[in-house]
Amino acid sequence: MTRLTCPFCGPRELREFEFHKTLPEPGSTPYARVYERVNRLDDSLEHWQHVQGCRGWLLVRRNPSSGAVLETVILGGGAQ
Amino acid sequence: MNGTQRRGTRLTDTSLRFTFDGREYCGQVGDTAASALLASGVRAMGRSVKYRRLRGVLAAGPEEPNALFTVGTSPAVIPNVYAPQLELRDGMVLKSQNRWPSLKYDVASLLQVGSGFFGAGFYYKTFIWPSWHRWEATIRALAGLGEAPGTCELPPPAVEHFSCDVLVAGAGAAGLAAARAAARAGARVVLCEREPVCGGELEFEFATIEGRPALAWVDATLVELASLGVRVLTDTTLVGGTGGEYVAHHEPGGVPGANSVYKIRPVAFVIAMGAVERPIAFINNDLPGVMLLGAAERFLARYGVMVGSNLVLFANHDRVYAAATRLASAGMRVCAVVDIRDSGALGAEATAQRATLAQGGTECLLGYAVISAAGGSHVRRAIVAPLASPSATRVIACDVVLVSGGWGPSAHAGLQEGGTTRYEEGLAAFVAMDQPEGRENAGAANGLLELPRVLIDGAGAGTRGARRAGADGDPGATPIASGDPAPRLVPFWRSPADRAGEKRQFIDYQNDVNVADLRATLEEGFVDIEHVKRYTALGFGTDQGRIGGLLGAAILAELRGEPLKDVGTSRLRPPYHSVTMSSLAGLRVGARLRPMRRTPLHDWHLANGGVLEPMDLWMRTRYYRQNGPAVFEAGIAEAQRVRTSGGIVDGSTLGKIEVAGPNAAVFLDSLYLNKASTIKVGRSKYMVNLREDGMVLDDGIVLRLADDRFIATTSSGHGGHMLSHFEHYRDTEWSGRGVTVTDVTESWGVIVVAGPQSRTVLHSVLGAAWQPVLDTLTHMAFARGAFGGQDLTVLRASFSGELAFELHCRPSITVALWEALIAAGFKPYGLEALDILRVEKGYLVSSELNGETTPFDLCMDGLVKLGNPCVGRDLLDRPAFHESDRPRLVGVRALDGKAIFYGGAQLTTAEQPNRPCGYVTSSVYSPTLGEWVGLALVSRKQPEGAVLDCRDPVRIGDCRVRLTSMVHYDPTGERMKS
Amino acid sequence: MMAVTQISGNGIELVERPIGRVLEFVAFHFPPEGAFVVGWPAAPGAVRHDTLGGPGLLHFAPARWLAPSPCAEIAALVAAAEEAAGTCVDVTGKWREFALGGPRAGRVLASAVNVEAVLEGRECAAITMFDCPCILVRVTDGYRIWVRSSFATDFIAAVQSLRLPA
Amino acid sequence: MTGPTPHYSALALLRARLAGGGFWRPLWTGRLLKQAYDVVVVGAGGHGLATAFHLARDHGLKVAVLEKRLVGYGNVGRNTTIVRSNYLLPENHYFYEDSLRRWETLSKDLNYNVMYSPRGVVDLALSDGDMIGAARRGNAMRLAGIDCEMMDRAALDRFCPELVASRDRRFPIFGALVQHRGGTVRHDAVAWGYARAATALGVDIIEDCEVTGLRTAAGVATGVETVKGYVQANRVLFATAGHTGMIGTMLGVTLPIETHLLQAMVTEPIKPMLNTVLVYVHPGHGETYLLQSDKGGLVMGGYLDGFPSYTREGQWSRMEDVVQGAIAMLPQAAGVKIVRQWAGINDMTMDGSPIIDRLRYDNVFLNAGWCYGGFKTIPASGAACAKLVASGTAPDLIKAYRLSRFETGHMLDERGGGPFPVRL
Repeated sequence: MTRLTCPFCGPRELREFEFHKTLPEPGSTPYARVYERVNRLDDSLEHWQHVQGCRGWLLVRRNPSSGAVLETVILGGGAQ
Repeated sequence: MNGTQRRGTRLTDTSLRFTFDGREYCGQVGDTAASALLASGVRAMGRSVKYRRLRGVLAAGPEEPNALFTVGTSPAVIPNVYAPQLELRDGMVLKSQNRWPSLKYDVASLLQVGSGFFGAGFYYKTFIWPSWHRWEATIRALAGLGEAPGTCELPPPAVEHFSCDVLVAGAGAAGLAAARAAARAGARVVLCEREPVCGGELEFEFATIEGRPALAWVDATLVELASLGVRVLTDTTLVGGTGGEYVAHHEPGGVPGANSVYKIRPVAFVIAMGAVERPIAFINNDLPGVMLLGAAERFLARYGVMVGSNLVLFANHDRVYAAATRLASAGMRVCAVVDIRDSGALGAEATAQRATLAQGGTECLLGYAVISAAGGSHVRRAIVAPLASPSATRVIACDVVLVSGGWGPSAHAGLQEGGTTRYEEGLAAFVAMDQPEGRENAGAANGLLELPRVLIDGAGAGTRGARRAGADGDPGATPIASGDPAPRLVPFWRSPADRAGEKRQFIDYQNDVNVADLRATLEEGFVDIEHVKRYTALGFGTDQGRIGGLLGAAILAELRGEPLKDVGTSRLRPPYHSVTMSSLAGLRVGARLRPMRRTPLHDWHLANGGVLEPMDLWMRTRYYRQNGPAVFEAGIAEAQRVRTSGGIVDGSTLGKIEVAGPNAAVFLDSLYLNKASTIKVGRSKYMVNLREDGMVLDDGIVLRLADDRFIATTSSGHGGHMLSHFEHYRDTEWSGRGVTVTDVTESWGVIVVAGPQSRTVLHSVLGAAWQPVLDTLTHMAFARGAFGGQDLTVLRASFSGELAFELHCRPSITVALWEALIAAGFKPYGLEALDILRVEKGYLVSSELNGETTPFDLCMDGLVKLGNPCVGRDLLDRPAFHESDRPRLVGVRALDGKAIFYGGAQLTTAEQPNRPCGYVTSSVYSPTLGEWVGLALVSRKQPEGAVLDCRDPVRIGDCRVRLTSMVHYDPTGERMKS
Repeated sequence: MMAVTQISGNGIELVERPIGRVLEFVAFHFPPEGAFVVGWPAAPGAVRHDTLGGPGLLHFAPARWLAPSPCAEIAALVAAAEEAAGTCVDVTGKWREFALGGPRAGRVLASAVNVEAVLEGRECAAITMFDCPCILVRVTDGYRIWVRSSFATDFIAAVQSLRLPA
Repeated sequence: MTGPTPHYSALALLRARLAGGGFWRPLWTGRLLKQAYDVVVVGAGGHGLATAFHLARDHGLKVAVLEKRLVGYGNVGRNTTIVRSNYLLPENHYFYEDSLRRWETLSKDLNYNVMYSPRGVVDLALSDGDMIGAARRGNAMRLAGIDCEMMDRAALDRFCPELVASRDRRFPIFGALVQHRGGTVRHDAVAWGYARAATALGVDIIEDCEVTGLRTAAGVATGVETVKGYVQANRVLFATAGHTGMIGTMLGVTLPIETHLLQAMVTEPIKPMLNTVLVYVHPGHGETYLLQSDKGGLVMGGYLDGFPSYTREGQWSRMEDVVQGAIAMLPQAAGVKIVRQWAGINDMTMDGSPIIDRLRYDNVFLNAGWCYGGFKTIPASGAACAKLVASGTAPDLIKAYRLSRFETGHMLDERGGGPFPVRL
């Protein structure tokens, strides 16, 4: 489990971020988008917010079994 | 044993007085509680948890399982302080633990008699009748070690977060070599050491480094480290951490006090925390006077204490002879060295030392074992026998038995974050491996015990750490050294014993786990080490298995007839050493648990009789003392005054989000049930938004400042969630599409002026410029201007049902405006009164918007029908939300117009008295209507006018109520619109 | 409003500085695009200094800049940018400004966060210190800190209650 | 095959003392994996073992419990041992109360002392709104015949003097909802007690036997693939708690479950200091529940770590949050030392209530989604789930815990937090 690198603020302690949810499968029904959760063991796509920093929303790819953070992308501003 | 002319590296000549169990002793500055008591001839220092056996000090570090003291006088005592770590101070008051009435005479120790009765897990098999709870009080009184503190006056710790290139934990030979190499290479190094002094085993080992005695080398190295800017933190233990940030805990003097917590983020981390010596199990190996070999050496070297006069040493490796030589040269008589190995196993150096010892009169027995120790309250005799014929025992008179079964590397830190272990044959122990990037073990922690190899390993780790941090200077030559011989250890875990003897061969001292317990555990099918640990409490003590964990696993392997490497040890969990709770709590203690958010009027409320209460992180005024003896009366008086003439309330905690940009309107449409895009500039609308699952999330007024600019107000309690909710949709679905979201909660103080006289008072306060505006402002419209040179928005909106105006003004003028209104004759009211006014009007707050209600439940069908597609809308058509008994918001009053009922009462029908059909969400005494009125969420099957039982068994009991319309007062709202 | 010294002693100087009008400019796109970028502190954590030499325009969040008491030049820059690339919000009253100086200023902040890591490769950073949302800038004589105004009183109390060993 | 264990009692302890060994028997080990069973239960945690016990005792079925690692090594051995039935919704409080009543007699029913200690559970209220919420829950409980009591500060001072309810705090205590029959149970004893009783009824509990797949034919499950070979079964029950997400993936079903790490920690043992269970949820997004174990250690836990994790290594900062809450309650404990921290892997559903229902196939069942409430519901879950698996229809007590409830809108959301298990 390492730090989470906010693309804007740089590497920060994980306690500064809040997890929102794992992303639903693309194209799923409204029910599935809200209630179902994709539980991949080693490659989880998630939305987080850097609440104690720039308050930016991030797309984070993590390995929930090892705790490693694989990739972070800033969402706002039409970036992706 | 006279303590006067003791010479130890830590000692000074100044003497100290302290008391232990009421008796006065003296020690010297630099002594610990353990060293001073040993020097004063005290042996018994504690009692074990389960059998309460009398115990002496076993080890010389925080892994000490027996000698734990309670420090200080009740009620402000500190329990379970490790005697070998507790630095003595003049006048210190120490008490032994877990004994009544005294350490020497403990009544409950009679339990030992029935020790067979109380084998491992006995309590699972008994105390079933009449019930466990009946026996529990007695058992809990017997259990536990230290005294429960009644008060605690510890200051919060000093906390420091910082980065460095190379963090080295442990300042023994390996750690010093690592720190020096890294620092010389130009890296920024931090070295933390658990003990007050550096050097580790170098303190007593026969060792020369770079041609100098080891301790001289240690001192020289520390001087060099200082010159290279290395930060050396003594009395500082590496206790844990997550994600590459490591936590070191500084507890000076070994007792909680002015502690510090360091949060260190290194590029590279070298674990050089050494190894922990383990005992060999023999009968009565817990008698006071049985001690680990290394402990005796440290007491001698550091504190000048001779732990006994006549010693018997018992080991399975060559280093026992070097130790015997040192102890003898200090004047202690080494009666015998009992070595389980045969002569072929010894190295040259040990053979020579053995010969010298023999000439000095020491019996050097090979192929022998100490079968048992004896002597009543402390060691007086050791019974030895050849391993070949264990019954051919011989007695050797002695007052101390020093035992050493080898060393277990401190693998704790190395096992976190993916670390695993490998079995090291030569050590008969497990070493941590598979370390994450930038972390490695060095020296004894890496399974190396010979000084030359320890120094090479340390220097190598330090250099690799420096390189990883980009420091490419010359780390200098690895120090040439010579030290105690290679152990040439032959694994040996316990001396021969019959079944009765096995009951007194102790493995985990603190919880009295003996060999017989392991045998019984196997009998009951608890085979895996994790099961054995949980069943017998092996490794549950404050030492967390440092003393008995490996020993227990090895003996379990022997009983299972399997190799130790297949049995393994139980999983080591953080913290790596016990940590004082006040240090863990850091700065968030007392009033600092969380910051207190203050409105611009906070100080005025405090100065003018305001009684403030927490709401989220804010503090809000509940009522003003001058309006009544308590909240109930004051609330009624303040509410009545608003209805009759008027009053002002601080609404600054209202959440305010400014949404701007060309797509601001359609963005808000996508989040709210009703449309923001239809609001005309200069007007506002009551808006409701949904959570993703269709439940109502929040409601509030949205003002349109311009075509492309709105202010959305949110309820105070939901502040954080609403802002994140807006920001989430703005950053995902609306990313880059001309919408911006800005929190402006603190940019505007809010003063609500409510009551029939509110317009008149505002006239007098706001002055002529505002005259025409105030007279023409229609309901839900607002005007923007200034007051005292700062922006002021006046919004005509009412939460009390009276004519009311919300003044949104900059914080710098909020107090001035408020005081002007006070001067103009309006008095303040608080939340209690606000609640009365809004319940009378049937307006909603978080008790109704509680995350469980759909818009239909809250009678907002009209808003849903408008068909505005928004977040949460498409899950509203789920069948449950349209069932006949789905709740609906209604008004509620006492049937007789007099009865009292509160929010939280349940509503039942006569037919189903035990299955509520609804509950009262809010209830107030209405001074205007002269009775209690409330709001309730009740099944749709119950129409308006229905009479129900209002059940409140946990408070004031039951009464009968009838359902009414939600609006109890001025249903047409003409007072508000006048 | 003039500067108020909140704390002065044992190596710490905490002075609350007067703060007037405060703007937050939010661009529609991140990373910021368009002509307005010229003269703007476009990089994350970049700061443009105002005519008095102090931090005038702080890029403290994605496509979000703080302009505390903007000088005429910066006010003009912001107004120009608002035409094309984003919106400007007058947040006056939202932030209170502090100057933290003295030899132990760094140690004060280290009680809350790893200052070096937070400011690495940046001139300003949005960071929560002592549980108070802040914007932190390193300046020649210490640090300039903007604290959300409802938290400011407790921010001062938190610094006051620190026990910093010698 | 070793014989059944002798009846446990003080007398048995004396007879064992005289026999000097060889008197006791393995509780569950030593069973051989057969080819086929009526029911295969996957997961030897609390719910798997209790269901197997009831399937054998109440329905006479031939049952195997297949465990990836060790009996009781998962959440049943990793929680903070609290039992209570102080729930708001009828669908929950009747079920949790059924469980609490079973706790009261379980030691006798299993002939294994699980150390049920009704020392009370105190939900502290830190605002007027909390008091109203507590009353709403308390009144609903009393109407359902479940004991509880509202206490103001004076009553709290009498019931729990060590709390000093009127002490000045950042978030002052207004009062509390107290369930006197709530309390603690020794968690390991529950797993071992059920394992022993089930084995005595002929259930085969097989450890180190990971289930790697489900074999199906004609739309019906026929058995499970394991590391020890294929086992044929008429019905299969998955009771794997934190690993339920993987079971969903194995069966091609995306479940409304997020797997989260929940920490707990214990101090060194001290003499009795706290005689009840305290729960302190404060508006600064902090929660701590605190009790003292019979061995003398202060046991405490709080919120989830807050993001999906199977590492069982908690965030240091969350341990700090929990300890901060504990000191807010008992400042006198600030000088006591934490010696150990551990974590369970909790399967959190989207409304905080469990799922006991069929899973994709008519003869495949799921007992999971236990969120924070897994330990306290083991006895009731075992009995009710056994009825469902044996008869095919869910007893009334657990009808509401169907998987389809989210799609139909019949969520059981005690907190009103919606489909966000981590939102504080």
